[in-house]
Amino acid sequence: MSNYDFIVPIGPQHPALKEPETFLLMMSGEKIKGMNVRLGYNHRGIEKACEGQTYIQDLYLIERVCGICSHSHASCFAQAVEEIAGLELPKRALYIRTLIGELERIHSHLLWLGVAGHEIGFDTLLMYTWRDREIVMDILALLTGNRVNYSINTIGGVRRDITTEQIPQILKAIDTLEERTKYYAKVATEDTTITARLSGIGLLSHDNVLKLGVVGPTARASGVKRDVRKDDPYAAYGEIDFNVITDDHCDVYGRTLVRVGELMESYKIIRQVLAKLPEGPITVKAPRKIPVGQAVSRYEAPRGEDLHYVKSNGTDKPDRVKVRAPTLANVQAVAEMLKDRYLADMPIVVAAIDPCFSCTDRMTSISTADKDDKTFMSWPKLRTYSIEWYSRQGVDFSDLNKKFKAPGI
Amino acid sequence: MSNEDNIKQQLIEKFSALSDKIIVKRARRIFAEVSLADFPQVFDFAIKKLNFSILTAITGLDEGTVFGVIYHLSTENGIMLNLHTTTPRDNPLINTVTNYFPAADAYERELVDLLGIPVEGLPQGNRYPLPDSWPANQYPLRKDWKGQMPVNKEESK
Amino acid sequence: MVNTLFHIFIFPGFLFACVSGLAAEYIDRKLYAKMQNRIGPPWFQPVADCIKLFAKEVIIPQQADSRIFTFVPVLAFAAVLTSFFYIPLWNVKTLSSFNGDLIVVLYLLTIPTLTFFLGGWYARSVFSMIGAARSIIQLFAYEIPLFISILAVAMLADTLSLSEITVFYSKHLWLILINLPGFVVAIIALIGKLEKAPFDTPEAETEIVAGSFTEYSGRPLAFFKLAIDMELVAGSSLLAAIFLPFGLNIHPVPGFMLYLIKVLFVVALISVSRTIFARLRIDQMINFCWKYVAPIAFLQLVLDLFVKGLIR
Amino acid sequence: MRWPGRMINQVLQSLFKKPATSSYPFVKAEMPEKYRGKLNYHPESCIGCMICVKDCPTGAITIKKLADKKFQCEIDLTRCIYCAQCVDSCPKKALESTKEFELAGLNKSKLKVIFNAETCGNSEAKA
Repeated sequence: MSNYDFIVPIGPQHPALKEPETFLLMMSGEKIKGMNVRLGYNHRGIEKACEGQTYIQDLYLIERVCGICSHSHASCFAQAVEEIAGLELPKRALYIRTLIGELERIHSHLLWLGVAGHEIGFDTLLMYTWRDREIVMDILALLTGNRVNYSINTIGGVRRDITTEQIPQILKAIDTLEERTKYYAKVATEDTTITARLSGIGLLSHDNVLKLGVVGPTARASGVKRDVRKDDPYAAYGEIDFNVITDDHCDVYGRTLVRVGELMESYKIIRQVLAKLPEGPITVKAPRKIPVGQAVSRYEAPRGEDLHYVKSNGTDKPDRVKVRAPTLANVQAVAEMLKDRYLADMPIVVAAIDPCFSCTDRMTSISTADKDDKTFMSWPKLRTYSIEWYSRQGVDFSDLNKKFKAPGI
Repeated sequence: MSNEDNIKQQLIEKFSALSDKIIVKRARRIFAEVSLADFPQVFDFAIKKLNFSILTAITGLDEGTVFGVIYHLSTENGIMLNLHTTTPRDNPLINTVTNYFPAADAYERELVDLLGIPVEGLPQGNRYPLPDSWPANQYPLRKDWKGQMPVNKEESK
Repeated sequence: MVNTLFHIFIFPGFLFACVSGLAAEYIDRKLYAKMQNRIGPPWFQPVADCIKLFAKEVIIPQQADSRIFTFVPVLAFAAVLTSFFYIPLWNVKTLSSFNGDLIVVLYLLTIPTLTFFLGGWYARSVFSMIGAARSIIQLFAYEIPLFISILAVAMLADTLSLSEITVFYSKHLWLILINLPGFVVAIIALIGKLEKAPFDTPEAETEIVAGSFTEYSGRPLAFFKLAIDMELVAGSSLLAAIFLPFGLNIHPVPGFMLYLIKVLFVVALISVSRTIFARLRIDQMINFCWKYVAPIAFLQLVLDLFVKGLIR
Repeated sequence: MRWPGRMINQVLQSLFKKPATSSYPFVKAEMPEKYRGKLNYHPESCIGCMICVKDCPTGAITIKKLADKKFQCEIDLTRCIYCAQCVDSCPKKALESTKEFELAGLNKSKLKVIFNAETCGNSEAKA
């Protein structure tokens, strides 16, 4: 496969990528011929670390798998542990957990809308969507005490209650957000410069989605009607009616429509949750030592289906915790979407699956024994190390016009 | 006869060896113990006949004397079948499922890197999730692996 | 002798160009921020950027051709600076004018784009080579419509010297309406020349880091940034001189104010377009230019021919 | 109606609106009421049961027994992740979260906050 002239390293550090991962693009002219994905830079050993701590402490570790979808991972983990311990959660706790989950989906989708605008060079959309995202961040800070890592979950329920005077504040915020989202839906569909940059790229046909196991809005934009909140209802989703937004554009434009549609659905869900918020306690007493057992729990994170597998051995520390983040399922499809596309499409296609690579890698690369901690690299040493590292990846800057081979191809 | 029991019944009819090894833990969750020998037939039967068309994840476990591998299969409407197989610890070997699910190579590379279970038939490609400079045959997820564990202060006192 | 030194260093020359370039950049960034509901930079931000860049270490890539790499930014800076002498700023008289200085000014304003190409190509890094190739591809798309529309206007005035063009048009003020399509084409071409938002594919931040400027740092980058700012002022005053030639021979002080307002108007137009348009891909940009901008330029040419027949 | 530059009216309106951003270090930013910021410790109500030390995910809090009924609590702000699990687990409500969030410091030693019974009766931090 040497039909390429040179390699563009969209390397671990690149303005288009929010987190470290490497896409070595095999280019001829402006067209992408092939792609070599390398993940694993953001690997923090969370699964191994979970085995060394108690369940309560693990909750705060699992929550930091990802910055934006922290509540998804915490709820998924808490659900699995509660299933093993056989705890029957009070209804109010389930409703509050759903409320915070939907608020997080709003904040994540608004963030994505801004990043998509930035990737296609339209910073005004970034500035406006992120200004409106502040409304939902303030509501979350009001309810849970922190803007990002909410830590509202505990094993057996939630830690904070929603007081009666907070509800009108939430409803007012939701009304302004809904009116703003309608405006962004109009802009995203009618601004020809945006639609020109979004439609027709990152094509993923219906059966490719099934073959590659793609999840979340990326799958729903190709007409695959799969949403864990509907298929495998958890928390309070069984008692709330909402519809799953699908689209059949199969491209980045379709994903934008699906995410904006999901924003509107989230507002509907939040209004129902607040209307039907039952009275009662918010937690149930959870044992410190969880009995032997195993459980698989699934959660519809803003990026797709998130899966946690927990195995307990009767002590207060889990025996095994497995986290499969939605991005790990979606990243395989990026190589498929970028075949024979332009280099200019690469950032928006990668951003369209809304990658969260800190979720995907979730393990630590523990410092190897031979290098002691105190070695600080001087500037020239760092320069030679990076040149040597890149040449090992097959990207040789010394002479660009000679063809060079990429590993693994 | 809910859907889950229906599936359990079909599995037991096809594979008599599984008769006491399948548990329907709760709605939409079926756990099954399958020996390594007849795993391929059960896997193929589940995908083709019982339309478990999506492989959501593959989990690797260190169970002391053996390595456990769980394949989480799910259908379009949310029912999940978790096939658990074991492979001996001294020379572990499982064969790949990338012929059914091309995207499964990331999950299988995790088994190779973190637990040291070689996967036969895995297509060549970058290693995941450990960095290239990771020392050879160090497998962090094994129980007997003594790396610098981030043990919190309370225990070390 | 002292008079020309004053002209070269102070008024339409070095000092005025730099100060007006930095002021134009400040106004552009402040408008851009205000339109995005942000506070925006303080007034001294562009000056601070320049001083910081001048103080920074100059890193020349090992495989780059260091002579071209360092000379090319100075060439861009010098080209834009000399174009200031031929543009009638606030009244008809320019420093030196001869028949054909319109062609010289157009040529001088094209040199910076060529220097972006040379700087990017000889930095031998993947990102800057792609950026350099893109800026050249883009050059053909917007340069030809610009030349056609401006030469059509010059042809109507029957001369190729800028000052005579402005004298002719200040006499027939109603001709400004005829030249409106040319003004639209020229604005779009100026946006392309300065590589501002809809046409900033050559330095697309999220695709190729900073295009041809990826490998630049320190003084060369400062020269490039200053050259682009001054080109903004030079381009706007050229457009103001040709397409908005009213009030050119009134008393100097209000005349200069009127000139500043015209330049501000063009800079405001450019920053509004930078705010409301997404960045076009290189193929979309070329389609847009040849499908819409070039026909308008030809329309302008036909219009001018027609009107020339009428009034001559 | 599809034409480029759809946001032009919104963009021009905000020319005359107040900016949404505030120049933070010069304008004070206020956190909501029950914000989980820096911890505060009341030595008089602490009974030294060490549950908070056991439950802390990062081992940031240590309690020393100076004399009976007198305890000294040391919180290492570099390890603390402000999850307030210790505030929840404490049976005697000896710990509480404050709204203070500007905790960046130049030298690490200042970040070891020691709440001492004798020196600060009202648990003022001797940092």
